[in-house]
Amino acid sequence: MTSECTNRELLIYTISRLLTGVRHVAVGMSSPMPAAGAMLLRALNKKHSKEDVQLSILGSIAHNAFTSGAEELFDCAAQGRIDAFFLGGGQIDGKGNVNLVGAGGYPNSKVRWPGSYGSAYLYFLVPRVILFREEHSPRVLVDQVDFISAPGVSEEGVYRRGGPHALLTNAALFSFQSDVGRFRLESVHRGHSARDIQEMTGFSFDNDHCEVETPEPDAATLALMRGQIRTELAETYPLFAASLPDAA
Amino acid sequence: MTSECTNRELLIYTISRLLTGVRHVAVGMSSPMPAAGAMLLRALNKKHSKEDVQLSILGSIAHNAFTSGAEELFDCAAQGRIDAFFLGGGQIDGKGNVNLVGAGGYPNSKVRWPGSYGSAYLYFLVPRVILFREEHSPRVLVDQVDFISAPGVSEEGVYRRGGPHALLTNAALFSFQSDVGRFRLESVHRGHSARDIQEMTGFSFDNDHCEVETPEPDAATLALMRGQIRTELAETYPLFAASLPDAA
Amino acid sequence: MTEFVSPEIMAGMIPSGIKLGLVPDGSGSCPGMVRLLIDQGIRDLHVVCAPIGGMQVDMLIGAGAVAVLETSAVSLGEAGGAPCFGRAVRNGDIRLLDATCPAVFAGLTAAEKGVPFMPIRGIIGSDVLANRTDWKVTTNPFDDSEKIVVVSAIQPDITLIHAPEADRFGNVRLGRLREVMLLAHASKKTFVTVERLSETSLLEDEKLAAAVLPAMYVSAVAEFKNAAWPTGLYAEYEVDDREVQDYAQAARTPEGFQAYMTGTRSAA
Amino acid sequence: MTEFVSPEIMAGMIPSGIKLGLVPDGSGSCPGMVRLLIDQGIRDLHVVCAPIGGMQVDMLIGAGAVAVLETSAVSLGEAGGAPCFGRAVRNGDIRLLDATCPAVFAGLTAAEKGVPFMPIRGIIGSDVLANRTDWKVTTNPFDDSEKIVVVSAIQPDITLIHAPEADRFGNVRLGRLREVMLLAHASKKTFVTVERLSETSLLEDEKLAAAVLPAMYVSAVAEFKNAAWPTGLYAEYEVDDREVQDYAQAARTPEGFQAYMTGTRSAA
Repeated sequence: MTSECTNRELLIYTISRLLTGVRHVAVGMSSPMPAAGAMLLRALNKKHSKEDVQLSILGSIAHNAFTSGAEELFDCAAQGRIDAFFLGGGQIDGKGNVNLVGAGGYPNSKVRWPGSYGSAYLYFLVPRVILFREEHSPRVLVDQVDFISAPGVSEEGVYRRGGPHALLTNAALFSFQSDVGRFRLESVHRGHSARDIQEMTGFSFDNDHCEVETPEPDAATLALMRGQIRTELAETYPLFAASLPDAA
Repeated sequence: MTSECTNRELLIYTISRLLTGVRHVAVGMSSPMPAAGAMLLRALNKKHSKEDVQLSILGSIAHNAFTSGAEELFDCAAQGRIDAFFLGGGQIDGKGNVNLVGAGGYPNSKVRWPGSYGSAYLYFLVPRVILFREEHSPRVLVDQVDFISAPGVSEEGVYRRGGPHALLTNAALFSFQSDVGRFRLESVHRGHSARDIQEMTGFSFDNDHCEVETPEPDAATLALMRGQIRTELAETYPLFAASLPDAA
Repeated sequence: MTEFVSPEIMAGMIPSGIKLGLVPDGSGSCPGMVRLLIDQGIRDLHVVCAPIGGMQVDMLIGAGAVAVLETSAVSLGEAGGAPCFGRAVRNGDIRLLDATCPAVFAGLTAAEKGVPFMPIRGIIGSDVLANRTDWKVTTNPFDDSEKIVVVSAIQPDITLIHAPEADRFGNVRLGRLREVMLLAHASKKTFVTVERLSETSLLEDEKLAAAVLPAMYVSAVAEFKNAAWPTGLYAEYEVDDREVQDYAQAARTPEGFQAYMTGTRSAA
Repeated sequence: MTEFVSPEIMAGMIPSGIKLGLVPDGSGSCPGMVRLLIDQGIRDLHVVCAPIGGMQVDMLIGAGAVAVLETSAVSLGEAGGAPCFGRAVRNGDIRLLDATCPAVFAGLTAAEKGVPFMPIRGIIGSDVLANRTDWKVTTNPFDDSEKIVVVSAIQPDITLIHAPEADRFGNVRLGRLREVMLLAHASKKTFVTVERLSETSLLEDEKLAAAVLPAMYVSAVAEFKNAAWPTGLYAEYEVDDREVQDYAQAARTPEGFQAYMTGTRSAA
């Protein structure tokens, strides 16, 4: 209980902050950190008598209320029933474009990743898309993606009510400014400096001398994470839950 | 068993002939005669080791295999999985147009019928649509319908693989000639003459001196109708089945 | 997130002037609630029949609650034509949006999928199309030689249905009537009356799950036994033919309709 | 109308050169049948992943059976990237039709509804769109100021799935995986392997019916226990993680892939 907040716990806590106000968040099956962040928000809201947070974990039986097939997530997003979603990507560039397809040419990419999944759609329709990629390096955070799975901004005449809200990595938190199509450094995680972040990032961004340290959870929140949230997580992500500090 | 074929039995038998070769026929919930005709074809095919006939009765639980809602009939038709369907109508005109909406002006029709249901769609997509209306009168069989729920023919550039196949009434059987968009008298039921038919019909049609009498079922077929078919019908249409002659 | 309320409170949550989604008699129709709406004087409804209407729609029309009627048909089934509907059409008391069943489903599918329109084959050359300004004929973008109809999305403000069962979490069992699921997906809110409440989650049983409308679509649930009477509820109870015939007879005149509505017990 | 056959006979009914519909690993994937197809030397497939592919698709690619791959992703899940897929992409051995999940569903919905295309929001500005000649940007017919993508219908010749159960009439229980229902509706024919056969009709139980693919879509059924191994079957058995990892390791080279395929037992 007395041990310091770990980097993973900081990320989970930061995700919960980024989700503040959402009613329904969807996460992928292999996304334990976003799920943990959503569970934390749900628990905090309940504690403070704020509104319910619904969490849909795609592919899960227990944490997934969909009954109309895999297309229901996309339909729901289009209906405005999903407030937040997470995207990763092999590359993310300074304009908020994400690449889940490959690097080094297309179609015969030298490095091929799985593919775009639903990104080319959900990025337009889910109001708050949180870009989450733990690795913070010029290899991932590039000036220009090799393939645009989903663009960060759209021109006039394209229906768009969603898009990038923030970019969270192991080292820093950026917000996305959709009016100018650029990231803004909001805070730097303990142990890093703004200068580090500049070096670790392959694109230019605003507020690059930011001196704000990413806020860490208070003791009560940390206790909640190490108790209730860890237990809830274990149902769906047993290995991941076991890797987190516990309350003992 | 020795009594003559009734008019209803003649119609049911004629429907079965019009359905020859179909694999899947759909009928409305309140359409006992078409259902009986389809059941007869199914029984005759089984007797002669010909192909199975699937019958879907809309709204029925037992005789309806759809599991994707009321829209599945229309999807199925579009997929080419339904070979025959029946349409009635308050008015049917000489070009094969049907009117299920009303007579005497629109929208404030003096006489209003329920509405077009799926006719404006199924008429285009089901290969063999059988127009079935027992009343044979100039009131029903008009020169020009007051409202076109579904047109008999379509111009170039409109996707159409279905349409009127035949028109069957209490008194006669017409085929529809889609190339010229006109009906042709094929046969006249026992007790009527071609001259009668001309007088009872509000539109002009080809072969109007037709001397063919509508074929009646042979003794074995009549026995089948009065035994097995009557029993099958009773499950879904008890009152109608009771109104038919039985095998006793 | 689903509220659990009484039928009376639910009726109070359905205001005048909205686009109201309703299903055919016997497929989740709820004349019990419709009578409560009439009692509270609801007006100016745009009723979307998905895809046809029956007795409950005829009652709303008879009560003067309907301004716009979007439907592929209105009928009392075996009991014949819908008398208040026929009268309202003749007198020009309602604005008619005559449709055809699959076009209603296409419009609802567009709303379900969050697209502004859906293409649909057929319909061209009909007077149904000629009278719908919200449908258009366009060209198939993949084949210039084909003309094809597009219908715009249909998104009811509130859909009102009756169902066999809801659980304490707000999940509702619809059975195989997936067109009701479509309507709920397409609607902003769905209000559900049910025969009974289940204490256990309807989503826990994998065999049942595909028949269940998830709580996220369900704004409110009210337990209301027999609320589908006399129109019946699929796989639960049959239509009360005699009662519908009595209605059909009575409603042939405005006075008879009024007498029926005041003189006949509702489901409650 | 549904034929009941052995897995081997079913494999023989699936020829080279067709458009083959497949579902994601664990959602009705059937590596057992895929191995039979590979054994019989199937070639030139246009594989439609609805909407993504896994181990069974990677095996088909590794065996040189795939000419065109239409998918939103291929992955071995927890076991990482799909090695044969990555190699084939690098070497240009397959023609790629990269998609995004809802666009695959939209294309299948178009086929299900018998329309030539479906509109879909999003996608504009992506390189996914830039590389799809069968998708177009059009104007919303109800709002000239909006550009919107239309995708053409996707109609597989044959869809191949594994399911928990079929009855003697050819009805197949899919559970809540309604995307498999969509794929079957969209396909000309659907072939189904099942864990077990039910002697009673799956449509008789009203609670079950919504989870059932009706026989009219099912061309053939083969009883084939454990045919989803090692990829798992939703609500029946879990993925065999160890086996998929072994495959992922082995398939990193063409030789390793060949050794795995000849050396490892299939589900049969």
